Amino acid sequence: MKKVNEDRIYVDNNSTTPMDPRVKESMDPYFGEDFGNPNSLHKRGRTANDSVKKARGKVADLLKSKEDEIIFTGSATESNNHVLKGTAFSRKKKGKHIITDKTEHKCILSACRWLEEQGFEVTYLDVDEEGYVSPEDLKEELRDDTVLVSIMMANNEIGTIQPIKELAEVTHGNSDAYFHTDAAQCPGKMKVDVEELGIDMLTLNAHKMYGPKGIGALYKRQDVDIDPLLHGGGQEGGERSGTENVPYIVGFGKASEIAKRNWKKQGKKLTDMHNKFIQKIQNRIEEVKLNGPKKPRLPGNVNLSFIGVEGEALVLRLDERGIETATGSACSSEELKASHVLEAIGRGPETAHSSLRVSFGKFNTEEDIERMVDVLEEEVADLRSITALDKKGKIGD
Amino acid sequence: MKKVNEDRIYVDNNSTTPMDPRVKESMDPYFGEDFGNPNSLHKRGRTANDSVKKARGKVADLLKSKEDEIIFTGSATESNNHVLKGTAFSRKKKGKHIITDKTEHKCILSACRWLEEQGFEVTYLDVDEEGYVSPEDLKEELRDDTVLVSIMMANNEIGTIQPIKELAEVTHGNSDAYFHTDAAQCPGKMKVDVEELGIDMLTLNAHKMYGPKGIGALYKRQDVDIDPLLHGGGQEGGERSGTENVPYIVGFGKASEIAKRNWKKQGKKLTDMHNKFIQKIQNRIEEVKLNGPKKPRLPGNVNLSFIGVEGEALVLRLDERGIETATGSACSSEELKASHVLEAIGRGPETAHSSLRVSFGKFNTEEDIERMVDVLEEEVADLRSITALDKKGKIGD
Amino acid sequence: MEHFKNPSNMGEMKDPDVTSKVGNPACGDVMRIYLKVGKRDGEKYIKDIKFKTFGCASAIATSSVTTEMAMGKTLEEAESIEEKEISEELGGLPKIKMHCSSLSANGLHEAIYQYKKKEGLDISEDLKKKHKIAQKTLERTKEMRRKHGLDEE
Amino acid sequence: MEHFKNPSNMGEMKDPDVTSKVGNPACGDVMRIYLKVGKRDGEKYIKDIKFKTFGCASAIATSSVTTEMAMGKTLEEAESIEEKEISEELGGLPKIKMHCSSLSANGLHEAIYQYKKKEGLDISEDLKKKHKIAQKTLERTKEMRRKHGLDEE
Ligand SMILES: Cc1ncc(COP(=O)(O)O)c(C=O)c1O
Ligand SMILES: Cc1ncc(COP(=O)(O)O)c(C=O)c1O
Repeated sequence: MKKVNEDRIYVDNNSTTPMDPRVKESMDPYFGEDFGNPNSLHKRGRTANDSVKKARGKVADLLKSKEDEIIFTGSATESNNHVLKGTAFSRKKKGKHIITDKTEHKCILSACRWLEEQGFEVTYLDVDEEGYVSPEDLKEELRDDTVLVSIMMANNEIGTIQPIKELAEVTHGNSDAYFHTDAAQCPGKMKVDVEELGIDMLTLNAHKMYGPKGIGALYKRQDVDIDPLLHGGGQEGGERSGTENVPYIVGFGKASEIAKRNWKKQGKKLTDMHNKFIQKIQNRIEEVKLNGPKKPRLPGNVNLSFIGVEGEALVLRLDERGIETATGSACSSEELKASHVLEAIGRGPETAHSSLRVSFGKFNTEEDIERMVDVLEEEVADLRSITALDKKGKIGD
Repeated sequence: MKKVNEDRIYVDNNSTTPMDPRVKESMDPYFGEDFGNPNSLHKRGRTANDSVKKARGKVADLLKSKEDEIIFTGSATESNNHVLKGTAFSRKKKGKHIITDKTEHKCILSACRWLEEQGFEVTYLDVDEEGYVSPEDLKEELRDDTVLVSIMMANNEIGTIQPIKELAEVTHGNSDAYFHTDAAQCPGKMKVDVEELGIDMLTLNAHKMYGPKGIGALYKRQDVDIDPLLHGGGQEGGERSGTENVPYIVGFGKASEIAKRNWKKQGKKLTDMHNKFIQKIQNRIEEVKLNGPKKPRLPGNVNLSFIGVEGEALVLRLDERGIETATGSACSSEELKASHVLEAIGRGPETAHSSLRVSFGKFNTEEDIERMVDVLEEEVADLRSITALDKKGKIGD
Repeated sequence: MEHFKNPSNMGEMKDPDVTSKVGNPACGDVMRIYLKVGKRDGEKYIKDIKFKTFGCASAIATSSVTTEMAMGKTLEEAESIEEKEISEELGGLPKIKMHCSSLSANGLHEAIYQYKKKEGLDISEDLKKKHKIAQKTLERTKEMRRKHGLDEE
Repeated sequence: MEHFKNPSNMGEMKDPDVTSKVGNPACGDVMRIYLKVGKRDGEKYIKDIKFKTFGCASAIATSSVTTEMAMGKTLEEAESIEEKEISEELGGLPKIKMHCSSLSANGLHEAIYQYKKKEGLDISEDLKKKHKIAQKTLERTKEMRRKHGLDEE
């Protein structure tokens, strides 16, 4: 497959992915002649409706769920807000306690914080230094009034893959709570089988799997009943109203079809890439800390702290040299706080602010790795010659 | 401009519009090379970020608002849910009373119903037989604990244009409530100037104005503070989280630019078309009731009840003959209930079930009208020869 | 959907032996059945049947199919035609449209009820029950129209 | 962003007259300023200045600009360089990055404070206040690191 960008190396695939050209192609008719609203009775409407149905089948196939267990939403953020608020409000008579963990995506954490303001109670589980949630901890926190447990499948920053099956078992074995997992980072890289995992709800989005930005999905087991987040015309079986985004739904279907077919091969390729990259870096650059589990990690994900080198500066230096990456430093966020995930695994602020996330995708090649390591070595050395921190990443005297 | 469909006549533009080819074109790069996430620090991210900023400016231009008063959402449904729930929860200490009216889009009404379940109180104002909300009625219902008034700008079914400026004045003159209007049907056909209207919030979406489906906007005056509906990463100034749908945002910007330039001309063209169509029908077909105001109405909107002719059957007969329309009948909805809007203006079930909505758009032509009237005359006559109702639309004996 | 585009046995009948009326305009469905009954081998049978329907495409199509199915059948045979058979004959209806096939079955059964009543024939318990349900729906309709003051319209 | 790619006056200084240290690693910014002070026409002036910064692109660029601005100035002149001038010199900074120019200003002022203190020179009230703020930030940092047990890391 043709590389998406010839001269620049894009290794920020955990942030968003380039669109697969086949996905783009599948969407195009729906921006043209087949622009119908699936809710219309006429032919154009019915055509659109059929296409949505077909796409729903493909997403269901990917997850091994039933067709009508898939609800299309506007993003993973929406799916997660839907699950948290929908469950909280619909089950509030049964209980007002929710359990999640400290490394979840911000959309889970801030929705939880809002629910706390509304009188719900949330337990944020600690994780260990590799980012794992412990099933024993979970068991201890489960209560009679726990209505939902939400633990992500793979962490978007540090690549930790949670023991979802076990966590779901503990939840169901010790409470009446629903179990939800945010699997936005997973499809196309690892197996995501809702039956096998034994979960009640699962969040997906398309733009992490070579589909378009602005569409998500929620798997909700048939017998799970929660309030909608978007009330209205009754689309998506009344679970999520709003005129369907037909082109993106079709694109999501196509992306799912491709992801289902290729996940094993891709998972292996991406794992090889991240392993090789980590090893080369560790061989050539001193004072580098790996954030996240040693192995196995989310295929393609690398998170390193170059001691003494501020992350945002490094990202911009790499960008100048044509390499697109991310950092858990947040010099431009309102609060100037580094990643909550790095904090949760016990990284101090200096280390957290020194993190670099490299995330490989299917359009990356072996040559990318070589070039990246060369450039990184130079830029890290240069920034270290400016740094005000000592070799241990401390302020010193 | 080239007609979108040569052989079929699409006159369901109040449901959704075909996309303007210029909008499609503006979006394309963002499905390809410029796929970046606007939250990324690197060049691709910054490019995306700049494009979002530019598009925001264009939507702001359309409404004559400030740039940072525009929040991109996933749909008009989401904007409306955001306004209702966001206001209700953020102002609940001040009061729990909301006022709306009986002809609002279902996304307003069902969000209100959900809020009632959560302990909020909602007043649904009556409308007169042409669909108008009365400012006096509104004044009477305003209370010390009223926190929000939400009245749509133009009705999507029957085309009634509400006296928004007056309603907003009454609201602000007699209470501390925010005033919101759902203007999804209006841009590109009539003036929508938030300053002149004196409102606090306004809902828009792109797919009613030749843009893509699955993107909406919310105008929120700078000093209006409500809770987000989608909590998360802090996009859209923290007002609406989730990775930005860059291509659609860019497309929305383009659609706004075109709408702003052409609304006067289009408004006049569409008004001429609907007037001509209504007159021809009334000249050639007996026992036809016009639903909605005589004039002025939402440019392009026509809603007629052909007594004794069930709407869904008529829509499908027209569809067989290449004409795409809509109905307020709802033989395929769960509750089998005809349009709540037609009920609100006092139409009985037979009349409501006999309604046909024709909504012209910028791609329709004069010739469309001629062909439509001919076909309608034939199909109405044929269905009347089958009908079980009498000439007055009654069951009889 | 040939039965929708070109329905069979559609329209009024001159001098029917009996007419039935079922449905609920609040739901957008009203149907009339006209019957002419003949005698063959000592048994009463449906010699002619016509319908008129105010209703959606499925209502029209099921009306058409129902009259085709009933035509020529004895009263007892026709009485036993159920909504499921009707929808099967049409190749299946979406769940949300099943009420349309029940409307047509009701119309047919009500017509037979009216005929038997008029002629003083034996009426089975089952048919009596069906008649009662049909009546109730019509009653509810009238009530609703009164409530909404719909006759002013 | 030439000042980011190729910062001026960057690196350690051998035998500085004084060194300052400001910032807060919790916010991802730490800066050191090295000064050599000379005398010209009876006035003390900045003969040489260098910086080291752990911080984002803006922090590095403002450090570079600040040292360029301070170089050759008398202590009194340098003392009066404010964050606003620094960001203007850079062509303006986004609001969210204004703290970076304040960091560089603080670093410069703190270095002058340390020098004056060491030499027993008069220290203006304004400079004393600035010094106190810088100290507090560092204190808070240390506290935080203790709290988090970060030295185990
Ligand atoms: C007035 C009005 N409000 C809201 C909506 C909802 O729009 P969407 O389905 O795109 O969310 C529509 C269109 O269906 C509408 O006409
Ligand atoms: C694990 C996880 N959950 C949720 C999200 C949110 O996705 P979106 O911004 O598309 O709503 C992301 C991506 O940013 C993610 O990685």
